[in-house]
Amino acid sequence: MAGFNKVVNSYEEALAGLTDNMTIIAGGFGLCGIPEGSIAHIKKMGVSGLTVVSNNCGVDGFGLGVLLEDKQIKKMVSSYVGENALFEKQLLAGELEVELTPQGTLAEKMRAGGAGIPAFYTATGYGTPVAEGKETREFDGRGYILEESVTGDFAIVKAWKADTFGNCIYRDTAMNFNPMAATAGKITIVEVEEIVEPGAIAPSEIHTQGIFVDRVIQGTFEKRIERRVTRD
Amino acid sequence: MAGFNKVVNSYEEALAGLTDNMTIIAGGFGLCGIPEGSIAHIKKMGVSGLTVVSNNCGVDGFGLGVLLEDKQIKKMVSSYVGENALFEKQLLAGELEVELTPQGTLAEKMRAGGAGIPAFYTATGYGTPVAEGKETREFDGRGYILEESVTGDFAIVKAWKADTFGNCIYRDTAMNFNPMAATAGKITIVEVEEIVEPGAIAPSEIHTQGIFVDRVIQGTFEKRIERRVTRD
Amino acid sequence: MALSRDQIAMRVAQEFKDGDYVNLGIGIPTLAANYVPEDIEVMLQSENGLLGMGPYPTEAEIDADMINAGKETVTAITGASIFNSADSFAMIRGGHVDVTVLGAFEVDVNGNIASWMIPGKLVKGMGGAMDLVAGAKNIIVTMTHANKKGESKLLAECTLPLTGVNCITRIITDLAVLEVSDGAFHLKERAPGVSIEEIQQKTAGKLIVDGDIPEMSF
Amino acid sequence: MALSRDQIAMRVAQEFKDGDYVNLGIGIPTLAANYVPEDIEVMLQSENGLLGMGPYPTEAEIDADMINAGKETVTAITGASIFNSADSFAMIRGGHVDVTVLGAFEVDVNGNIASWMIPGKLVKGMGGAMDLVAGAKNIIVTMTHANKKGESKLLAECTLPLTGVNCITRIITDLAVLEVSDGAFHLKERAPGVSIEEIQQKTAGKLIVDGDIPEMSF
Repeated sequence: MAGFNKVVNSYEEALAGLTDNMTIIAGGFGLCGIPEGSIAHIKKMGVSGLTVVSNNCGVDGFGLGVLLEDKQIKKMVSSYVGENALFEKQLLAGELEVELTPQGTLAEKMRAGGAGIPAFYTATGYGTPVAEGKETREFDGRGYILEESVTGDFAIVKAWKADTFGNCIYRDTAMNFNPMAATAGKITIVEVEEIVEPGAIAPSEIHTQGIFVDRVIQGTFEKRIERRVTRD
Repeated sequence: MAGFNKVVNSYEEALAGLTDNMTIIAGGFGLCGIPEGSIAHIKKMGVSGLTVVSNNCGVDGFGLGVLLEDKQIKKMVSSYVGENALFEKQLLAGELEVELTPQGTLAEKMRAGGAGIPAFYTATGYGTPVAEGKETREFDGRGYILEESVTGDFAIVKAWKADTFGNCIYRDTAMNFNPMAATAGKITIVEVEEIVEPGAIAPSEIHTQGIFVDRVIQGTFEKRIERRVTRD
Repeated sequence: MALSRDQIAMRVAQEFKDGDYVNLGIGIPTLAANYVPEDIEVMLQSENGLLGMGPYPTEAEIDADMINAGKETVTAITGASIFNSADSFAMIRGGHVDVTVLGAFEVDVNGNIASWMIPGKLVKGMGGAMDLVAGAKNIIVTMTHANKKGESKLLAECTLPLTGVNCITRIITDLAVLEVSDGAFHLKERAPGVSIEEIQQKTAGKLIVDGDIPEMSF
Repeated sequence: MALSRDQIAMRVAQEFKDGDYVNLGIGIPTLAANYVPEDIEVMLQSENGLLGMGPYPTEAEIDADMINAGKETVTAITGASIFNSADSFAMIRGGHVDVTVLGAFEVDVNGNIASWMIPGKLVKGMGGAMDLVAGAKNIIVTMTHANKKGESKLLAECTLPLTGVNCITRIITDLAVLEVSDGAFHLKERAPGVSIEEIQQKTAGKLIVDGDIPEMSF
């Protein structure tokens, strides 16, 4: 009887079932709150042809950027992909496909995917290149475009703490896209700084409920800072 | 300089601007987590022709049910309106219009209204009377219906605690529809059991951010229980 | 003999698998929580915003802020989570709830269900039922095989307004366990002492009886 | 004389009203936070999920988990809230943010804005800019009036791919404050010492100069 204990002991186990050409939804904003261990293990696995849905694609040598090194990513769905020379090179060489998606639309597409909403209307991007090929429609005299939701074969998520049931909380702005990503994976993996017992997180303070989570793993995190700015 | 202090000292002030024929979004599930003080004051104000969007319509003599006594409600948008004899009477007499809406669709309509999403597709209600007059469409071979969002002139919300900036937390299942209602009002009023100072609620534990809230008022609550069941 | 309400609930509980997230409707479905096999764990979701619903409270534990979707006072288990209605239906509509058990007035051979409205009587509303039948991975209907007049509730085509279409795959009645597929009811088990003939007689929609039909075991 | 970056930011800050929720883009807009008038309070929203953004941290306060939308380390004020990206853009798209200030490559007389892509150069992405211009109640564009070649950035029609349509109502440049309505730029204020003729010369789109145009005051 496994019951609701979602804890796995290795990234092999956490990412079991991930194969070439799958879609991965990843949490994180820039290098903040990214699933470092899952990314490192995906690089080690060497799976390729991946579609990765994530607000950013890391930087050269860190974050999702490391999956570019062996050309594991076929397509990125992101709102912002700057700060990455290898990315630029592969894009210009036609080795990488990019679907630029406004940040709020991306967050909503993930949420909708997890919530069984196949599509929604938004004013974001109306009249811009983002609207190309999409249906448009007026509500109360204003133009909107139809955006479809996204789901992934896997979602890789970074939380602060999870209990063994998979109930998670995030720390400060390392929350960002992680809660939406967690809902949108057929298999959702959460790597955390600390695994706690059920009941250790107050029921109403849980950010991601265990029902969305399949596997929990204790991680270790470098937490690299992209832009260290102080007022000193 | 008022800054971000949202606290008002009377329900007169809290509901200032509410007039006949307006739409009110109300939080609560059954009699749990309902904005008792706002409802009582709306009865006292005597405004009529109201459209009320709320999962339920209270019971005879309590909750939103009291607004039926003087026929203040023209139309209810709800998922469940049982347990109310006066409601039944007015409905059968043609004095009250009812738009029955599936519970999940209702929650999503409020959320979408607050989030600037004018409409979304859902499988809920496809092929049923709920789909009548609505657009349908297939995604991946499954049928969905188009549902439009709702917003209100006012939203009346019950929270556990709010700080003076309007940041709120809810207690246990008294949360229910309240967070969505809070986002969907042009003017959102939150009545609470306790007003606290900014900083008293940890930033990541806030359920409703102050940006959605216009007026906070200290309430008093009877918290009537609809179905008292024990295992004793 | 036809099963009692508690016996139907016992049979329903046999459908649960270890680790299932389960939403139970009002009535017989709720009773199923009392009969979860001892060697498995399930977690109950209540659509008003509670995952990990526990037993009814003691008198001392009663809390007006802690209720279930039937508006009854309840408790939460250790490790429960509480969330808003939009998130609750994201779980349901998004297919994260493994099993939903609910009652019905009628079910037909195409997996359609009618459970929320009888025209001419007052309509109380569908609550979360339409979302549940649209969203859960596995939907089990529990009901008596026939109504009080002896008329079958398993039909060729539902006559009442629908709750959902093509969504019911399994039915557990006081007489039988049936699967719904390919435009027919498939008899899988019969209640102890109930004959295939009685089930055939009380099933208005196409019934397929293939091979030996075992009695339910408890 | 043309305003410095800090002077533009000072003028932008005069647009804020007490109690405004404000989202500031990268660059000059961010500087505006330094010049909020002392008799009002505004609260800064950062679209990665922070409402109540504070100053940059001290060396001792630096925390990798606390960044702003520009990926810079920041702090949170007392009474701040932190939330996920979907909720953050619910605030933005839903019209709950009062003022958005952002830079642009071009703005035209119909309130269209181009700010995210120059074809032929690498596209870094629009980030949250398209959501911000679609959602905020009041959108202020800050930019130099002309580019480095002296070409106007206030056009009859944007030439670059758009960020949003019919959304810009107010522009604050190094030379002037302008409103956009009825298919024209309306000159409201000019930078100290800048002539109406210079502004006319550097404004390619239709410019309406109605009555006396005061100099900005700081």
